[in-house]
Amino acid sequence: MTDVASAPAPSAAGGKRKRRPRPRPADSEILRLSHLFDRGFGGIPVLLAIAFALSLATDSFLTGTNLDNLGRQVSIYAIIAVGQLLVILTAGIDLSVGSVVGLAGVVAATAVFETSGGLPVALAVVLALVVGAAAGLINGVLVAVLRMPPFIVTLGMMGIARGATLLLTDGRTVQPLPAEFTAIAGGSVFGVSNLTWLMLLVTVLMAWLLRRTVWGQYVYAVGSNAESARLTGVPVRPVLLSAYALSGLLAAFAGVLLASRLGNGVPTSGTGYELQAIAACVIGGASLFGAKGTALGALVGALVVGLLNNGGTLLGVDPFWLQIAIGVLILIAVGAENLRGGGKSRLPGMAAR
Amino acid sequence: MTDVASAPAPSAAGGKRKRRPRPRPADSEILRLSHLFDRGFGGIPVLLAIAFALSLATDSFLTGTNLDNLGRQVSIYAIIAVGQLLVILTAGIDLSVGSVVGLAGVVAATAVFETSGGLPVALAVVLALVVGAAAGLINGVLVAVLRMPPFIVTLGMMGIARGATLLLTDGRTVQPLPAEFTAIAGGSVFGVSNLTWLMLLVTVLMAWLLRRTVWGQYVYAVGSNAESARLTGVPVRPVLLSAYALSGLLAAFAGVLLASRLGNGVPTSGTGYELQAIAACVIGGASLFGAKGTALGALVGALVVGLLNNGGTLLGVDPFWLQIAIGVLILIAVGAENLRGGGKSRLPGMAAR
Amino acid sequence: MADTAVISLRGVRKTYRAVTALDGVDLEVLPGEVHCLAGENGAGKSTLIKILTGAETRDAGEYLVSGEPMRPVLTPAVARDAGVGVVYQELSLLPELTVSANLCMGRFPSRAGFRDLRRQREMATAMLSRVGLAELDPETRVAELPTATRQLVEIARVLGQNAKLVIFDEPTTALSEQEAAALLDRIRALRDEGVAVLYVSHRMEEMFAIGDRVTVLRDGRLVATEPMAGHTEDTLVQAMVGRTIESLYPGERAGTGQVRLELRGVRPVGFDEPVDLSVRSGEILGLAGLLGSGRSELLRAAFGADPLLAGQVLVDGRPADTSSPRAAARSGIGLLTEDRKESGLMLGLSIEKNVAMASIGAVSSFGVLRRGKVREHVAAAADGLRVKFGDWTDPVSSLSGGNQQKTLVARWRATGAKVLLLDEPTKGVDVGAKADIYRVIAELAAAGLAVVVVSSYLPELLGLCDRIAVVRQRRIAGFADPAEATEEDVLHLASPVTAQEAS
Amino acid sequence: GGKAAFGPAAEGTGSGTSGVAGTRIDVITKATDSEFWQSMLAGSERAGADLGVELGLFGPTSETDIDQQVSLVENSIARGAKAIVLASNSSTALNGAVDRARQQGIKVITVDNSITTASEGFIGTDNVKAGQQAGQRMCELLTAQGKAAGKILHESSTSGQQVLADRLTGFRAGLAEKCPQAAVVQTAVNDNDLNKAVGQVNDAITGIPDLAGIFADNNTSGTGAARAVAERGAADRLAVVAFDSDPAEVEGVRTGSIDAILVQNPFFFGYQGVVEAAMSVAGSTPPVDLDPGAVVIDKSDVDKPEYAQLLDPPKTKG
Ligand SMILES: Nc1ncnc2c1ncn2[C@@H]1O[C@H](COP(=O)(O)OP(=O)(O)OP(=O)(O)O)[C@@H](O)[C@H]1O
Ligand SMILES: Nc1ncnc2c1ncn2[C@@H]1O[C@H](COP(=O)(O)OP(=O)(O)OP(=O)(O)O)[C@@H](O)[C@H]1O
Ligand SMILES: [Mg+2]
Ligand SMILES: [Mg+2]
Repeated sequence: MTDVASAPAPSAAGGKRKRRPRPRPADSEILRLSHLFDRGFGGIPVLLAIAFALSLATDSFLTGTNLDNLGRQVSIYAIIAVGQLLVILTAGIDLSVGSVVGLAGVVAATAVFETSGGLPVALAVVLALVVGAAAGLINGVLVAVLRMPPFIVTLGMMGIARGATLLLTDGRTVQPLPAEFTAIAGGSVFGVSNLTWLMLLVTVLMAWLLRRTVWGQYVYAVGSNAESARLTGVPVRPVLLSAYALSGLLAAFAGVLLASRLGNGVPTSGTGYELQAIAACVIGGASLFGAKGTALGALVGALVVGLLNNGGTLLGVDPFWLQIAIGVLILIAVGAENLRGGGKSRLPGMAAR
Repeated sequence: MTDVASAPAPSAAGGKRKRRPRPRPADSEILRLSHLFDRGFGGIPVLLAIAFALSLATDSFLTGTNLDNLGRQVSIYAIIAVGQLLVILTAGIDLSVGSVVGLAGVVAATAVFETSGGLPVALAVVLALVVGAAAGLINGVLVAVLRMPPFIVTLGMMGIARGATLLLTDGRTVQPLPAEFTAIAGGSVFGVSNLTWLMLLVTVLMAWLLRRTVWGQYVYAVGSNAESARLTGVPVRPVLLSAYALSGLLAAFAGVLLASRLGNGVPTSGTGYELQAIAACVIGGASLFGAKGTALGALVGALVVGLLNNGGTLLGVDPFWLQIAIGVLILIAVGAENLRGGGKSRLPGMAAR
Repeated sequence: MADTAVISLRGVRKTYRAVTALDGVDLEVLPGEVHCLAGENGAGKSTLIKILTGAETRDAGEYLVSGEPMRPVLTPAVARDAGVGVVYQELSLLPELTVSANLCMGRFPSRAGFRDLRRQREMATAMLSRVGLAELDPETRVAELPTATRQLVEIARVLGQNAKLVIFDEPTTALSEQEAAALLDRIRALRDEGVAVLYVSHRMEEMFAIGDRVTVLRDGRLVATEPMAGHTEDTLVQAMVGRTIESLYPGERAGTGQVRLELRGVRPVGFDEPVDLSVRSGEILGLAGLLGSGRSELLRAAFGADPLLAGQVLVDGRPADTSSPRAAARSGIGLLTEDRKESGLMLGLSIEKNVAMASIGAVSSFGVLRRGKVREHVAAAADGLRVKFGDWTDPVSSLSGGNQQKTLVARWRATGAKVLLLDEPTKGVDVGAKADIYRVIAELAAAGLAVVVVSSYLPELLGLCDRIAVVRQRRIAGFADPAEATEEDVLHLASPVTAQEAS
Repeated sequence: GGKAAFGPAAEGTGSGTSGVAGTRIDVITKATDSEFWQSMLAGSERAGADLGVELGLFGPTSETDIDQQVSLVENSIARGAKAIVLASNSSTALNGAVDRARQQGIKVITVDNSITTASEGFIGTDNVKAGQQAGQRMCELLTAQGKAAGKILHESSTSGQQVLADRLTGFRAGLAEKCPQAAVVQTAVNDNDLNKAVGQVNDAITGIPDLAGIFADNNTSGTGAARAVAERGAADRLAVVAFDSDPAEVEGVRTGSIDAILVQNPFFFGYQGVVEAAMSVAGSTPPVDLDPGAVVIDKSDVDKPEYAQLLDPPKTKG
């Protein structure tokens, strides 16, 4: 997040010989244009490039309908990615988010299912969120208190949550769901779908939490060096617990939205979303070694993948080729970012995972 | 690889105050029993515990047929896991192995398909191995030379290889395959199936390479700290290239074996194996932060997961419950290892991923 | 051509983005000389060394080894094979690997790629014995070694390379007087064998003890290369800093007040006897002792970084909560740890955040950072420490070693703690900056804090502290009064050999 | 069609099954996590209860995981099952395992998907034929809308599955019979991810302005199509034909976002499979090949009582 442009030739030792320019007001905390082209917000130029290419290549890309589609499609992934980002910032990984999406979806769906006697929608949603946060919290306890490797902990939870989802539903789809429930995702405000609004809300809120709160600083500190953070008085365990719990909570939120959008509690939904969420974070500039990445980056990463999929269908690309093309384009996107940001010689193998 | 049992509490600064026992002859490089109970060979006690429990709980576990089955079932995963381990040791990750399994399988199958005019089996196998190694090498180049994050590189390759597989076969299964080809996996020597032998061979060979060659030490050095390794003259790039290429090669080998076992070139085969392979490595004591893990550990990890699946069917566990049970047991297995090995207080968040 | 320089640099330049680390530097090191490289923190010494070893690529300039020009893009392996060996400032051992693998890394004894384990062990043992570690099992993993031992292993590695030029970048920061003296002897022996030595240290008397010539850098530019004999401490400091430092150690301070910190029967893990110790408000207590005597363990336990088996820590007479560092920090205790990289800095984060992290609650309300406050708070904490940096938002990893240390001092200064525990606070810090840090410590004490300083550098303890406690084998062996005691007195008390006299 | 074979499986088929009570029979589906396979397992459980046999119900986690299915068969051999009812994920890949089972005297009944090696019997729909029915229905729908030359989207659940390939082959053939000008212009693959399916169909409706029809090749694709068509309000102008009878698809038929579904009878597969397995164990010979066929159901007959059990088969439990 260095602002190369505005810093004068980094000068001599503090006060004495050269006067340093007075510390500027804390503007570095405010998002400035130059930030957008920084690796910290990785992917924005790539995103714009893809969007530009698509609007040239198809008539339908820049239509309201399509942008609305895009928002709906991406929102679920983006919300999960923002939660995943938290865990990644602590140098962890959360493989259970996909299963939590499924679990929360069917919990909410089951709760509102029996239209008569079913739980009120709000209560059902809260129940699903609690379940998701609890799953995340268990991950957190195993990682932070029992010091188990995050990969294994969340892999285990991935199996457990999926199994629980299947047990709960007997492997069947829960439906029909009442209109009040499907309205959550189905509605729109000012012509923009609720899903899109919620995605923006979650991203902005998380960006604010990470940049402007003490907790946010602690998250980065833990990810940078947990031992240093502990010895600096950072409450490492609570921070880890909160990161995993929030990841679970946001996955559950995404699960509820998905169930609402589909009008179904589908027990297999969310399968494979964990990799997509991690990919979104990394495309957006996060490092799997922790302490690097932003909420906006996660959103951008999700949008990049979303755009590629959307563009593929709009252009009618053969699905086999599309799969190859998306792979290649992800490589190009991150590769381009890397070359641009790679002025400072990074080490092979030390490259941010 | 520390020998906790025989090393006294890691003592004083350079042997000044306490006398350390005289340096033992170079036997510490030889596998001793005490090693088996070390975190470095993580999972062996857990493996034995599960096997013991299963042999008590069912009559059929300890039968020749079942052990033969087990060997067949685990071998494919174990071979992939051993390749994956290499990449993990360099602090990388290889998500493309599952797709390479599929690609190599259909390449081999397509090459031998036309029974008349088809390539000789050996040539087809070599061709498949070359394709797999090439995919791995491309990963390696992007990681080592272009310094891109391994997660993204191999995620991209995962899509590309799967797409190529589908294109090659037009999404159809390649079959029937000639008997010479299916004999590779189908045959047996001394009553033990070829697959089991090959799994053992690959593991032993890799264990030996890692322990006894200069290259093996370089792999650990790069994973420990690529920059320090570079400064001491370790050829970091070639090491990374070789690790990724070998991972691709072993995945391709597993793919050939799978195609031979199934008698089909199935374009979707291998889907999801990447996570299983990574899990096997971590259960076997590897750390996703690099430089920690052994080939034997990867084998043991694969066996642990294999045993849980096998045991589940033998006991007739409901598949949904089995999914939950495997998740829980993986957590217990790694948790138990951690508690045992965790005498020295590790940091939360710094726990080996 | 008898006196061909082992290495010579001409007009070398190196910039990191906006920072010019080296600008037109010339350097010649002759065989059989110990050539010192002096300069403030951030002057470019480590950068120069990295260029010599091929770890960094120079932007401009010539580099010759034994008269042979080196390619502009150099790899560490090429430089090493040309005969340049180095002990880096920041430890570069690979923690997961064994000592012997580290010692032989890059040149394993092997036959056709297969390791010759017996020879590897022999080579390692031979190298270790040159630094007095003959007893260390070469198959120990480096991660299990204490810092000082790691430093010695690192030195052993370079000595074992039979290099034509051996470079030491602050090799004694982690060593005690005894080990440091032994190392200097080794260096003299090397010189007598005709090896060229390039020596970097912030300890003046070391440079005067072994240096033949000295090159001074300031802000990346060459000041001069002169015979060591032509310098006094004052002129050398003057050359480095560009100003005179009147007195390294702060003068008299106002007297001490009430007891602020009290360790009552405190027993950290590994201690057989409980420790009792009290420090008054305004007092600076030094903790002297040999490497591994348990000073760091004591501080860590008092800060809640490691568990306490027994006893209590009191701050202002009230029991402090030492269940965790966070709790201890809330009770008014601060600890500057000795290992910056592993347990101090958060390397990827900005300088600003590294300074602010321990006291971030002070610049926030209801958990939300207050706009503008952070920068002010951080600037105030760093005031007078002369931290050399580009921008507050640069990653702390871009700072030179000494400047990293200063940011940590600033971190704890910012907390407003009542008790500060400082473990090797001037590790890798230049003379000028040492004076700055001493002054800040004295100011803090004058403001009523109780300060405990652990240092392996006795002149510093004698110059700075009001009282010195000597730790020997995890016991307080006695106290020394800095006004009267000599270095020999303190060493005597610290050494186990004389233990019987104590009883 | 073989409508005759529908309805509750005739209890009478138990004739050749005397003395099988307590026999161990394993049922292995293609996967466990969908409505379709749950219905099949429910059928098996019913038969198991009716006949008093000891059932083991298994399935891999995903329909693409052929290797895991091979392992399941091997494990069933090891645990001493007397017969296996198998819905194979591949028409050849399980041959080896099935051969080994039969060598050990284990009876194997295949359902849903036939395999190329011998077994005691097969029960299942011919997917090419069913696809053909779907193509014919699509042609009728297009013709009715005056778009006999329309563009069609193929919404597919996974790449590389033989059954799905067969359905598409059949569909193309059926379509070509009377609507030679209509064509499948695009295939989208959703990897059985419903969210992705909805997105893709949405995108296709946007991207192909003159899209006339959608062919969805399984329940995920069908549900996704139904949802997207509803979201876009395109029910009137699009002809949608889908495979399977997920409750969400049935709902789609009721509300008009799907025009017709092709329904098989997995409950019958499961019931009949166990019955035939028990017959084989008891020594009688089950039919070699039983094709109950698939029915096309549209809005007009979705609520007919004779389809009630087909569209809402008994659940596993209760
Ligand atoms: N990788 C880097 N990126 C940016 N700036 C750097 C980097 N490495 C060094 N610098 C800058 O180059 C200058 C010289 O640093 P160097 O490490 O050579 O100093 P030094 O003389 O060794 O100081 P010390 O005595 O504190 O070790 C410093 O201003 C430092 O901040
Ligand atoms: N990581 C470690 N593993 C094993 N033993 C250790 C480790 N770190 C320190 N020790 C041991 O703990 C003891 C006390 O070390 P400590 O660092 O407290 O000593 P010290 O007096 O502060 O010395 P130093 O000046 O080196 O910091 C020593 O015997 C040392 O060998
Ligand atoms: Mg330096
Ligand atoms: Mg210490």
